[in-house]
Amino acid sequence: MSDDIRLICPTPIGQYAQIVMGHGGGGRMMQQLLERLVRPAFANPHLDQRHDSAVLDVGGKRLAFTTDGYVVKPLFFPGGDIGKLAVCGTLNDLAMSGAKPLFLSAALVIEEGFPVDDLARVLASMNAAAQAAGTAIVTGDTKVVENGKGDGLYIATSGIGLIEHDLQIGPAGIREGDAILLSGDIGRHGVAIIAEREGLGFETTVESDCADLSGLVGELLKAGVELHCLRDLTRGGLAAAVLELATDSGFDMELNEDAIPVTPAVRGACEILGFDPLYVANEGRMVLFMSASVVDLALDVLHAHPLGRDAAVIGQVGAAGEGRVGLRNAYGIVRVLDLPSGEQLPRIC
Amino acid sequence: MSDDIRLICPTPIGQYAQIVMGHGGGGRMMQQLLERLVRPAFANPHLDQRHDSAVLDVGGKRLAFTTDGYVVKPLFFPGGDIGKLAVCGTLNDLAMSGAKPLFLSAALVIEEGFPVDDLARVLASMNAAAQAAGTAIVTGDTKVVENGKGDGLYIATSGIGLIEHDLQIGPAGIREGDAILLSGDIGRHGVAIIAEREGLGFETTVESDCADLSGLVGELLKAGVELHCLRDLTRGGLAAAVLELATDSGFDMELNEDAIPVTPAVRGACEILGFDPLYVANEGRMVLFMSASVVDLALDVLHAHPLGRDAAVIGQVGAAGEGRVGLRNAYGIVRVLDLPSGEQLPRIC
Amino acid sequence: MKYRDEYRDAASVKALADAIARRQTRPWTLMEVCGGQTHSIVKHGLDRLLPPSLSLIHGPGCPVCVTPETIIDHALELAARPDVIFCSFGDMLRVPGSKHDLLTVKAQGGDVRMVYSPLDALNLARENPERQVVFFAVGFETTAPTTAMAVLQAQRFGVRNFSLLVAHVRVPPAVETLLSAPDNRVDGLLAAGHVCAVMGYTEYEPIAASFHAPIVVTGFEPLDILRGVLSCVEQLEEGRSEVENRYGRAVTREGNRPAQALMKQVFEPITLSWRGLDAIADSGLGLRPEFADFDAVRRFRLSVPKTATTRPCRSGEVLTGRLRPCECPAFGTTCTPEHPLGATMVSSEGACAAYYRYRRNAA
Amino acid sequence: MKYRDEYRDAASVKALADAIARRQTRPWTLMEVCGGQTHSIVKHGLDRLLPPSLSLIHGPGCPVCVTPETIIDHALELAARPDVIFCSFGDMLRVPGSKHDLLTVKAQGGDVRMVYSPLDALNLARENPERQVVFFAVGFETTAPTTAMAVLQAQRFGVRNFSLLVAHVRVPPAVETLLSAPDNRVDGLLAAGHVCAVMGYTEYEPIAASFHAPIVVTGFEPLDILRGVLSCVEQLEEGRSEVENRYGRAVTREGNRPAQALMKQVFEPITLSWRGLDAIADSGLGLRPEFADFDAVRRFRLSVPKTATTRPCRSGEVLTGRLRPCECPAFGTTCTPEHPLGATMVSSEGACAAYYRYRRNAA
Amino acid sequence: MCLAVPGQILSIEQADDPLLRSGRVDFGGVVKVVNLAYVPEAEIGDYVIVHAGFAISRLDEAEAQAVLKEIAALEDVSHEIS
Amino acid sequence: MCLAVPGQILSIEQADDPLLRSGRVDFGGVVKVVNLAYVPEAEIGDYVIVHAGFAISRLDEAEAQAVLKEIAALEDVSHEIS
Ligand code: SF4
Ligand code: SF4
Ligand SMILES: [Mg+2]
Ligand SMILES: [Mg+2]
Ligand SMILES: [Mg+2]
Ligand SMILES: [Mg+2]
Ligand SMILES: [Mg+2]
Ligand SMILES: [Mg+2]
Ligand SMILES: [Mg+2]
Ligand SMILES: [Mg+2]
Ligand SMILES: [Mg+2]
Ligand SMILES: [Mg+2]
Repeated sequence: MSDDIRLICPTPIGQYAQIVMGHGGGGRMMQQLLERLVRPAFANPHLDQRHDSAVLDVGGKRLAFTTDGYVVKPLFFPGGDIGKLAVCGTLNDLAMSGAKPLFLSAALVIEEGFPVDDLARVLASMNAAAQAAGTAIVTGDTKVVENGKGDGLYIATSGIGLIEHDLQIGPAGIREGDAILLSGDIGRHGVAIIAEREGLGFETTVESDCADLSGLVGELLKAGVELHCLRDLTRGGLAAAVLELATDSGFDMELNEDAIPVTPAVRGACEILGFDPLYVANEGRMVLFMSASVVDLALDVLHAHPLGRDAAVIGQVGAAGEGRVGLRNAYGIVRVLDLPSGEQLPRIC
Repeated sequence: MSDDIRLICPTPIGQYAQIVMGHGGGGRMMQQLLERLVRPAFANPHLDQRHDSAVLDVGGKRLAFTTDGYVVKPLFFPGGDIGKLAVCGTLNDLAMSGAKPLFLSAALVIEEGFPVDDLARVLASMNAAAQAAGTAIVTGDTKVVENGKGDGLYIATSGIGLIEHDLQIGPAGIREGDAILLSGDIGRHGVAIIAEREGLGFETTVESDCADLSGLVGELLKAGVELHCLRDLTRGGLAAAVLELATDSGFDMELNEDAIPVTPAVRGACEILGFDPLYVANEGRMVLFMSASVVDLALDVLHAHPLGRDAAVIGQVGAAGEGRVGLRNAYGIVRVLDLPSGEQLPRIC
Repeated sequence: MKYRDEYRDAASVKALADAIARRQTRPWTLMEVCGGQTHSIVKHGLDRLLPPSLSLIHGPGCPVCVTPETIIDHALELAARPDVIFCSFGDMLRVPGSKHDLLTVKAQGGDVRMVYSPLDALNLARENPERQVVFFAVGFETTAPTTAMAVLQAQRFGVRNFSLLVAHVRVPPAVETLLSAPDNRVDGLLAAGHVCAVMGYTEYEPIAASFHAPIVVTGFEPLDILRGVLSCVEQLEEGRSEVENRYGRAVTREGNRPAQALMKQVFEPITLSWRGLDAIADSGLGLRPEFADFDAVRRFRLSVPKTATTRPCRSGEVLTGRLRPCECPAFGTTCTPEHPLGATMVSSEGACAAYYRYRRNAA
Repeated sequence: MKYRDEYRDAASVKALADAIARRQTRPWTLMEVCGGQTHSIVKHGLDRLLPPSLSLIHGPGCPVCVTPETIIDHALELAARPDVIFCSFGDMLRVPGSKHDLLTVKAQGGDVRMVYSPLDALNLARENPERQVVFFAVGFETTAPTTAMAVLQAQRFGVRNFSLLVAHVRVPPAVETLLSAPDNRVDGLLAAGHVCAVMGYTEYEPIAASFHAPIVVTGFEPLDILRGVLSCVEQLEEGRSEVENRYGRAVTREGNRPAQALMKQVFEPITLSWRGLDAIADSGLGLRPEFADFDAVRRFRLSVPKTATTRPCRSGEVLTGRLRPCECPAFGTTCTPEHPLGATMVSSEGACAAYYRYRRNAA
Repeated sequence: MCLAVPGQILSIEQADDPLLRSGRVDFGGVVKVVNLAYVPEAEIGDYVIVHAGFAISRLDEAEAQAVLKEIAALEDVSHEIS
Repeated sequence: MCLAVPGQILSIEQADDPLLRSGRVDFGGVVKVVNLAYVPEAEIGDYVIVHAGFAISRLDEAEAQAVLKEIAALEDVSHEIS
């Protein structure tokens, strides 16, 4: 049977005249929004790096610069809170360029009625995460919005890092034959969040994987691992991260489904909801691209670090092509890995 | 009559257990939130600079780094929109350190249901403002929140600038006897915004002063004006800006009410609402502190620039003291300038 | 702005202050009844232009200050209801009831809207037929006609989801009460110009006569206030106690007849306990029985709260001129505009707030 | 996960695929009725393990796909009402009605909630007594008992603000319709295991007999599906056409009696037009008259919309097995999961979506 | 109490309705629609004193000028003395 | 259609109520409260198939094992042939 069909023309973004949740879900609708609206509007060579942080030349130094908004619900969840998330997420984006994080900023958008005590907890947790990484929040801003115009607290963090090596870590560094490594098990953040949501009412011991990867990346660089590309897994999960890199680098890739670590509890929650763990959000995992020759060294460093204990080779980069990603399953069947449209919605039928 | 009373002890922040709008209004409640909760939580020497942007040493270069969240309503207003505001505000904070703005980031928090066309307009206006300043938005992020959890669009922008001079422009640079200059008329942004608000229904030709001051600051530096301190006027207006600097520098200051330019339309709107123009928001005005000896040179540069046409000397720095600000009126009476508590509320009675 | 800037002219202010100083031979204590005049006096520093022996004390003329706590508690109860859009003038939002304030209710999710006019609230009712819109009707005789008009328009258009929480107050009974206090220090009164624009000033003629106190109808700009003071001082020095109109551009002896008519159609005098004062007969305005349908207390079956103020606030004395704000031990310490203990600290026209803003730590 | 991982074992899958290949001598076309099985087949690539002359075609067993557009339009109308909290399973949110989808209504401010169970919707009704809570009751006989229970609990607890928009469907009438089509290509059927867990499979016995088509009750894991296929092929090769149960760990011949009883207490069969199919007698379930109070169509006096689908969607043919998704000209061009033209592209179990996700551009 | 400001009537609508008479009023460049039912005598060009969205009084311009003249006279006295 | 997954009953409440019988069910580490009214025969420790918050079937473990054995036999055949 041959059901291989090509997209003839892309669907226009204009079909939804309004933003819907799917535009933020890490899936294809979000990609389209970025590719057709945001990137063209801001067009510049730095954005074209299409990486987690922009790498900038400032007075002869190579700096990494990144920003992210955090809108997680609930604000406090097993394994972290919005403050830890906001700091770790930005540290991670800096680390994905191989930068040493130096300075952070934080802009808070607080909803009227938000408990001052909760705010204090979040700020403390931001500071703890920043300090643990040897950084500090050096500038900030606070806005208050009316009740019903927010969701307790939104945080936007930005970060500046210094690149002290000569590697060009990013999508452009990916090479044919590269090994694809994953730093640990996937899906924990998404499941921890969903379990806490009203209405679903799971009991679970699953904790978010929320963590700062910059230390681990630093170890890899120190050990001399020549990293070609890094990407932290966030919205859209492992699938979205690898698909983005395949598209941006133009290389076909193949992943080995059996090699991807997923804990039983995450798998169980996904079964109930009809989710695919490959698409579930993470906040402390990354994929790493490198020559096959340095994989053993990298795994040694990874396995020695608490955040890389379960690291594994999960696939390899194929030939230059159209940036397709295949997922080989236990039966030897390769299926096309595709971005979900918007967010994954729990299935019932 | 002598009614001069001293505060014996400051009021505890804990009296409101929840955030209310006043905590974001640029008044004393906001100052208390920052001083008692945010700054202690993030304590570090850079935050202690208490300036619009943090000045950082990165590999021997002096960088300015700043962030701000923008939550303006309506999103489109006479004289600008949230996109222009978000870029200009960040450019201004960089300029307040005398930095040349280099790179910007943008984190968007979009409410479900927001028209895609409006998003495109905002992005275009961000880009236009960034380009006009010779900068670019080099990294960004997009989040979508549920309907009823936002207000159309929130934007957090951050910026990096390079400081290419040797001055230490900031609160610590203020000296006794310094002249205080204001770059133009005040209150236009606040009035333009309020006039557009539902329920108030003003007709007015008042346009927001929303503008990028970095070019003007560059001109002043190029002309060799030794700037001691700069601060752009935002929430809380001229009064909040000068009061903050008086507090942070520890110098008493005096302003001359008659010297402060306010247009008749702004004055009219303030009369109707019971507002004091000194406390109304601006988005393209700054106060400048410098030795009396360089005032003439500075005024020449200011008056030659469209954003400084109405610049004037509005006061002077007194002796080191408790950071009190007096406002001398036409009758020769000096009254104490005080931060409003929260936001100014329209008065009826 | 025409008819405003002229009345702030510095040379004229100086000339009037000089005239007052020339005219005054003995110490006098004057009370400006109206909080708006207090605001203007303190903001412009007019009292500092006067001779030290001429005292200005601040009267109860701020509706934000005098609205009783029980009514504020009703406002908080209504505003917290999910079916209600609660509309208020901006400066009422921070007045504390026995527990908290409207801003807190709003922060907790209450639908509290700031309006500029009672008609804005009526419009909200027409635009939100599925919600109940309650307007917080505070204010003196100046404001009562605007509320009356909203009621009459609602009646004409059959707007069923509109009602009022009424806290209107009348000036003359309060003035009489002040002047009859055994420790009264007030020699003469500046009457509130905008109240008189509506009511005229015939009501004050018997008061001036029976208490032997001059009453001068006074405007709000610096020149207006100084003219009022001058006129008062002149009468006192001459031993007169008449009602004089020094706000002639806005006020006539008979006042605004159409406004009085509609106000009387909708409201009737009731006994009211002002915040800081005891109950005063006829000092409030209540909806007439024909308009009882528009009474939010009735519509939402509000019970009269049992709470009594236990705060150490001395605003009663401030309001009656027996205490200057800075003499209150709470002033500037436990009582500030961020966390007001009393209404006189809440309203930017309240005497305590005006002092806090303009006089604390004078440079 | 126990009772799941064992049924995915690779060696066993290979052995079963081999057994099927050994057993098959002629080309056969099988239909898996259930969208869940379609999903599993495409996700695991099971069809690629089968001989090329053994075709699997995808049946109408996805409630997301078959719910008629007129009912979706009702859902959109209800969800847009300010008084309504509209509750739906997640995958119904992106099904287009004649104008847009529930996600759009939600984006425009409609209170649309995703629930995992009808009981979650009932809880919302109890927690929000001032709102109307409507549950979108879609699904086959597996789901109908869960809805029936919500109705019975609502009745017991006197929950007056809870109602259902009912779009339940029954499998057997649809299967009969498919098999009686003149261009029917289906030789044998895999019956939906979870429907049979509730209903048992006696209903299928007359159908298998009269259409001379084997019907095999089949589970959802790779081994389950391949066992179903093997059983079907065996019967076809042997000329038999019986109902066989290959999902014995979950299904008995008589099914779940308590579930059947409550379902029958609340619902009765009605004629329904499935999306893509004509009206089929007894193919839907409607609330019995005793429960008419829980009918949202009645409670909110919804009119039957006049709109007819004018989209170039061929999901009717896809659902009846006459067209493969990739043969539809809109597939992957104007019709994608982001902007689905038909329900079969909306549901992740819909045939078009499953093809789009797993087969487009196969690496 | 009773914040009220002078503005000039630019236009009048529903002039004869005792409840709905209203008009656009200019406050030094800012214009608002204001209820004019309580100033039935006021005409376009007149100044009115506006409180809470209502004109509560027509401004007597002759009286306003007279006061300013009276004060100007005082100023002369002041100058002579000092 | 009809996404349903096997889980093991950890506890049972309101065991005899024909509408409200419910229990905590474990799905490989994730636990959810599930309505058990349709499986009156199921006991703590039993596996049930859960759909939309309801157990729709008690899992027949003997049958489940039998199938796996049957397939294991097939595997042997497969090995022999290939
Ligand atoms: S300072 Fe505060 S406590 Fe004292 S009288 Fe004034 S309002 Fe009351
Ligand atoms: S591809 Fe789209 S248009 Fe074609 S049949 Fe499937 S759902 Fe309908
Ligand atoms: Mg990233
Ligand atoms: Mg980023
Ligand atoms: Mg990120
Ligand atoms: Mg800021
Ligand atoms: Mg909210
Ligand atoms: Mg600034
Ligand atoms: Mg800033
Ligand atoms: Mg700023
Ligand atoms: Mg991002
Ligand atoms: Mg909103």
